[in-house]
Amino acid sequence: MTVLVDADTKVVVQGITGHQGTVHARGMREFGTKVVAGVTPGKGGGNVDGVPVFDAVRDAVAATGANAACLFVPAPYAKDGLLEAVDAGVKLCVLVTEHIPFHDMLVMYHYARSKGVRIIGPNCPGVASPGKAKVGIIPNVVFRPGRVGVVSRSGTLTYEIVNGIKEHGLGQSTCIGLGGDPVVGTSFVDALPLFERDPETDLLVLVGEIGGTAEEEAAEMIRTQFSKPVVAYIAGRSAPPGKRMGHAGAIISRGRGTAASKVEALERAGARVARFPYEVSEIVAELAAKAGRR
Amino acid sequence: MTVLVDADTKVVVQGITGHQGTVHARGMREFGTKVVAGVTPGKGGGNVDGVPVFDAVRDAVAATGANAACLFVPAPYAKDGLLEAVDAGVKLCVLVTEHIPFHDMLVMYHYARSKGVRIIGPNCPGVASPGKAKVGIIPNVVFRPGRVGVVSRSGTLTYEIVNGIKEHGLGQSTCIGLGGDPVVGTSFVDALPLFERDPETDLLVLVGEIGGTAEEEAAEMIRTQFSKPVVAYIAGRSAPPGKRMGHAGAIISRGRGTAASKVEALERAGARVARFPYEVSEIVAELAAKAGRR
Amino acid sequence: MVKLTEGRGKELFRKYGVPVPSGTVVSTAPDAEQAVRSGKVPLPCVVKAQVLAGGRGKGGAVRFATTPEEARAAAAAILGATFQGETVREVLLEEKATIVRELYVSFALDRGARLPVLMVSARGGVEVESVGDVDIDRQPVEPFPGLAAFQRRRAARVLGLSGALGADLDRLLGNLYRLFDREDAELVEVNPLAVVGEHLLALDAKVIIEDDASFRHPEYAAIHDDRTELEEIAREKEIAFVQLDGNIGVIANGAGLTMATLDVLKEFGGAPGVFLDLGGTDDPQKVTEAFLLMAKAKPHAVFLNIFGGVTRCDTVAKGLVAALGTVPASERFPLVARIRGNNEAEGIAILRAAGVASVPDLRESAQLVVAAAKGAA
Amino acid sequence: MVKLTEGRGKELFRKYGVPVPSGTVVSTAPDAEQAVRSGKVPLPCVVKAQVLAGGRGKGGAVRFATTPEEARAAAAAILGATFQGETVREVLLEEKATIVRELYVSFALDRGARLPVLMVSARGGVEVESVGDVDIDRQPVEPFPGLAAFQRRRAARVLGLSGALGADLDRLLGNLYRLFDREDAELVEVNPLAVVGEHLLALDAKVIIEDDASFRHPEYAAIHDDRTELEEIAREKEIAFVQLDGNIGVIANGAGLTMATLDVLKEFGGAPGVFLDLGGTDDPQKVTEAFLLMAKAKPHAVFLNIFGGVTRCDTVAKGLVAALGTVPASERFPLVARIRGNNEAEGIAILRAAGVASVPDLRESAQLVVAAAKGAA
Repeated sequence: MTVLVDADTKVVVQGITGHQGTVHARGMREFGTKVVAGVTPGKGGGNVDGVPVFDAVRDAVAATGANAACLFVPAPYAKDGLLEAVDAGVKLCVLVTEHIPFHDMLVMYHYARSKGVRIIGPNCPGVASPGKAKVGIIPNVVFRPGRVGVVSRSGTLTYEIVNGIKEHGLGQSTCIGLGGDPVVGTSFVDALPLFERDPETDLLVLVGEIGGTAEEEAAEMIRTQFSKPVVAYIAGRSAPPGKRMGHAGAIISRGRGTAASKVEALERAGARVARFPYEVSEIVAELAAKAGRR
Repeated sequence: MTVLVDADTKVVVQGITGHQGTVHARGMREFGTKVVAGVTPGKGGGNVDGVPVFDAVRDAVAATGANAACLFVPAPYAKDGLLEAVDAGVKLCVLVTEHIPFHDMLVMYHYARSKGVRIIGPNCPGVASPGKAKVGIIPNVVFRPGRVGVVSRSGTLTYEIVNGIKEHGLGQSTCIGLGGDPVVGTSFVDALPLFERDPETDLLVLVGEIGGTAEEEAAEMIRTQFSKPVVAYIAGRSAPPGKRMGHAGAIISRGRGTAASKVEALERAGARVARFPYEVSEIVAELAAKAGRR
Repeated sequence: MVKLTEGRGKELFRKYGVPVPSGTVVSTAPDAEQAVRSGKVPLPCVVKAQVLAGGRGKGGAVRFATTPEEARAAAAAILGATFQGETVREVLLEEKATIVRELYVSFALDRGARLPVLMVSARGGVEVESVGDVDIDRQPVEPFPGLAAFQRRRAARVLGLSGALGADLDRLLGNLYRLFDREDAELVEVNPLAVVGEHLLALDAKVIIEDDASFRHPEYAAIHDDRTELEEIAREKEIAFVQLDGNIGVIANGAGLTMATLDVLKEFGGAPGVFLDLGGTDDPQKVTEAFLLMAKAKPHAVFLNIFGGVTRCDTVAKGLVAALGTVPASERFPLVARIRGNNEAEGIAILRAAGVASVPDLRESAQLVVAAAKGAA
Repeated sequence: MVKLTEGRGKELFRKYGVPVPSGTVVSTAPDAEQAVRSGKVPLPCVVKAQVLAGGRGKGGAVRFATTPEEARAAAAAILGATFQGETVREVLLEEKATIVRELYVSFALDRGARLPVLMVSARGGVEVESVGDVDIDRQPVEPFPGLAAFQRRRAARVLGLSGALGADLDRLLGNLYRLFDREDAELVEVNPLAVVGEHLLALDAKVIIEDDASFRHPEYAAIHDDRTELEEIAREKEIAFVQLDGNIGVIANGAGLTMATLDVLKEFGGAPGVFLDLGGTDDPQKVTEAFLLMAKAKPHAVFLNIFGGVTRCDTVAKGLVAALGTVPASERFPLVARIRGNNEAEGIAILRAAGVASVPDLRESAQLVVAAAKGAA
């Protein structure tokens, strides 16, 4: 395993018979991922594009050895779906579902943690390692195997930046889209050690947003415990205070969590901070070229 | 540390200002234990026999570095007392209190476990390593430093048997009284690995009771993962089925958990099973003599 | 533990939203007839003895009625009768259900896992002990986050319930678990859980409440149908007390030591009668009360076997000496004492001053008391 | 998020057993007088504008009355007035309390710890932002096992409450946490929590409910006092929509990309007006609706910046082309499109057929739209 997924990752897709589940199960398979099972209560016994569908995650795991779950379960049922995946013994849960109440996430997070299960998300694009596996919904077209790690709180902005890396002739080791909800299963400080340990990652791109203090905490960890070069970008520098830009992660409150405080913390930690998304891949290319010359 | 306690064990006594708390805090100190603090909400600032009393366990830990708690908190408040000790960062909780509802114990056990805290009890005499420390209420007079480990579900029967070992001129490494309630923080199978690893224990005495299947599970572990000689005794061989002998651990139900099934499992696992309490120390002495001759 | 009768269990079921047949509990035959006439209990109906023993059906403790008069006659036949030692004081009358299928559902404690366990079986209506393990589905329930929806779905699949019946089961299991949790139950069992038409009905109710939670549930304090009178007195005085068939009274402290003493007495041919566990008291008054309680049970001989820990030997000795002074000569019995442990020397001295010898060896003291009981018999 | 007015917050407080002064909410001056005359609101009383803005005291939005006539006059002065852009439609009348001490208590989410946090301070009655960290005690609350008694005891010690007031606080915190948990609140704040005589009273109530939990709380769906009309329409169509002061409309997908687009437009001197986040739709109909909604906001130019993931480029292109056909010529505006990602080629082809060019470079496309907006102004 490099970061979170590898060629042994076997995915069960919860909610596979829904539109999103079907589409993204296909996308994961096209990426080369072993999608071994789907689950939709009441639809066990059927199949979606040849992937067998089960009534329960436990049955799916017993029959296929699935070790990762990708959840497209509607928000009101997402908590139950996650608990079921944890109970069934899956070790990685990518929670694509958006609009999950954070009170539900508190229960899900602490329960999963007590069982040693990692959650990515909710409201997230998931994780992908080109050439190995993808659990989630990041579009396949933006990837190309390489040595740049990407960790991000955003969705489409991540695709934009990952795509930029590809267009500069470079590739990615692993890309994790953490999701920007108030309570996430994996935050920057949880993800950084994975990239630090990963022999396939030379450089890390960190994409943050205004709101919360996850980027400030990440900066502290980069300063003290992260040895690889970091290129960062913080979206929302010009967002007006107090206005919601689409999800709860993007609220500016009490002067903490501003773009300025995040940029300053990251720069102090030695990260190169891009001012615009297109600058990220430019800086990455510059650093890669320098490293290549050495 | 040998098993659970050692010379670095610093005890906070919760409920120290009650009669039991005061008496047993004194007993622990006479044993040589570092009793560094007491806690009774509303009585902070005072002292009991010179031991400072605090309002909260967190305050006691901050001021004294206590790392073990001994709880004499009445049953209705025991759950809160235990949660408080866990929250305060104590790593070992000996729960002397009896009559704690098992529904409370379920919460206490799973919470403590998620925080890496070990509970001994409830309704138990606690743990003692002669010459090192005692957390609990086992009478000091029965001990003498030595190399016999004792683990038991009983209270006074344990004292009787530990005393018998002393009267045969031998001594104990560590004695743990687990308590016989339906839900215990530490069971035989949790305790056995501690004695297996303990370089100061040569031989283990296991004292069980009818009811439950803890002894059968212990037998399985002894058979496969325990290398030291075991001398066992099961109380209640002649107890009538279905009658309560004093606490909930001692109910015979559905033919499981009978003395016969426990004795058979232990003998199959290679343990020497005494028929009466006084036979335990006789067998221990015999084995010790044999080992001495070798 | 507090075992509830079926009628009381079904009251709890109603309170928590677990469906039960229309019915009521009565304690006289005329009330039974009246309950049917008033329409409170639809016909045909079942009349069941409210006793805790199992196997009521075979023992004639369950009868059927199709008219008010038959209900009265059935109640009259059952009330006052004795089943496995229990006298029937109440009968439950309830509408007779037309059963499509009989299922089994329960919540109990799995001690090893330290978790409640949900057990379901499609083979309900028979003693669950007779159902093979392969036919019982077990799911542990974590107190956090509690019984999950996916677990209820699995139970429905195992029981072959879908559609409206599946939804019924989902609600029923949620409510039954709430009952188990909030009422501090040791066991909540529905056998049979019946499919009746398009719905589920709990046709029996077995609920056992934990004693230790009585501080939260004072309402159960009065219910202890299976205690003898002396056991009830002992309970009020907070002394663990068990009555068996033999003639030797035993006063010990701690469940383990009490049972070990029983084992030793039997070994030497003794027949233990009353067992009295002092627990961890160090109040001489309580020792005195325990001894007087023992006297009421009229043992042929008494064995006092104490290992002092929380209970100090001198405390026990003082209490015992105080009690000896108040027992009339006619009620005296041979006494063998063995006191060891904390303050042993002081305790022995106190006993000696009152003319009682302490025999330190367990083998020897047990043999003495067995001989004394035989001499007294 | 759904911010509740003080009056609605206090209704919830009452429901959960958090003590509040006697009072009522009215929307006319005569009703205010009547509420006092009827005895519903004891005198002297406070009359408070029910707006969400802070600093009501300084803004004249809180007044006092000692007679029914004064209550009427106070209500008349406040109703219809505007505070920080909000028009007052309701006032809360309640008994004026004689305050002994003012405290602060709240439950909020600590994102980093992923735990609710109980915050208390003995320095209540002022903006909590102005209270130093050293004067605020924070205790994280684990969802399992929930707010513990020892935590409530600590809060009482920090606040200097003991005896009856300590017991009051213990109950109040338990009830407030239940409210926070069961109502899916983001924030529950009591400032000041006042000591009044021998009891505690919540003199203000700030409650924010989480939007995402609306499937559990349909009762809050109607409450969104701080949305503009277009924002409300967008909400109904499930399109994230934010109105700012500029003149460039932006249609993008995803919060991060939307904010990044804003950053880039500002860099090139643009003034973004309406922001519209399509999220992860792949329904052309929704794209069409979004575009028509944008037209209603009358932007000087529109920038469509889409990176196709869940949203496919061809879907967006189809929706856009459909919308272009229905916008009247008088309402047309310059449009710059940039669509990348999934099905990019198909999307670009569809747009080209409708006469719209896609500019792949973000820098270049942003500069084009800024220039277009300036040209149209």
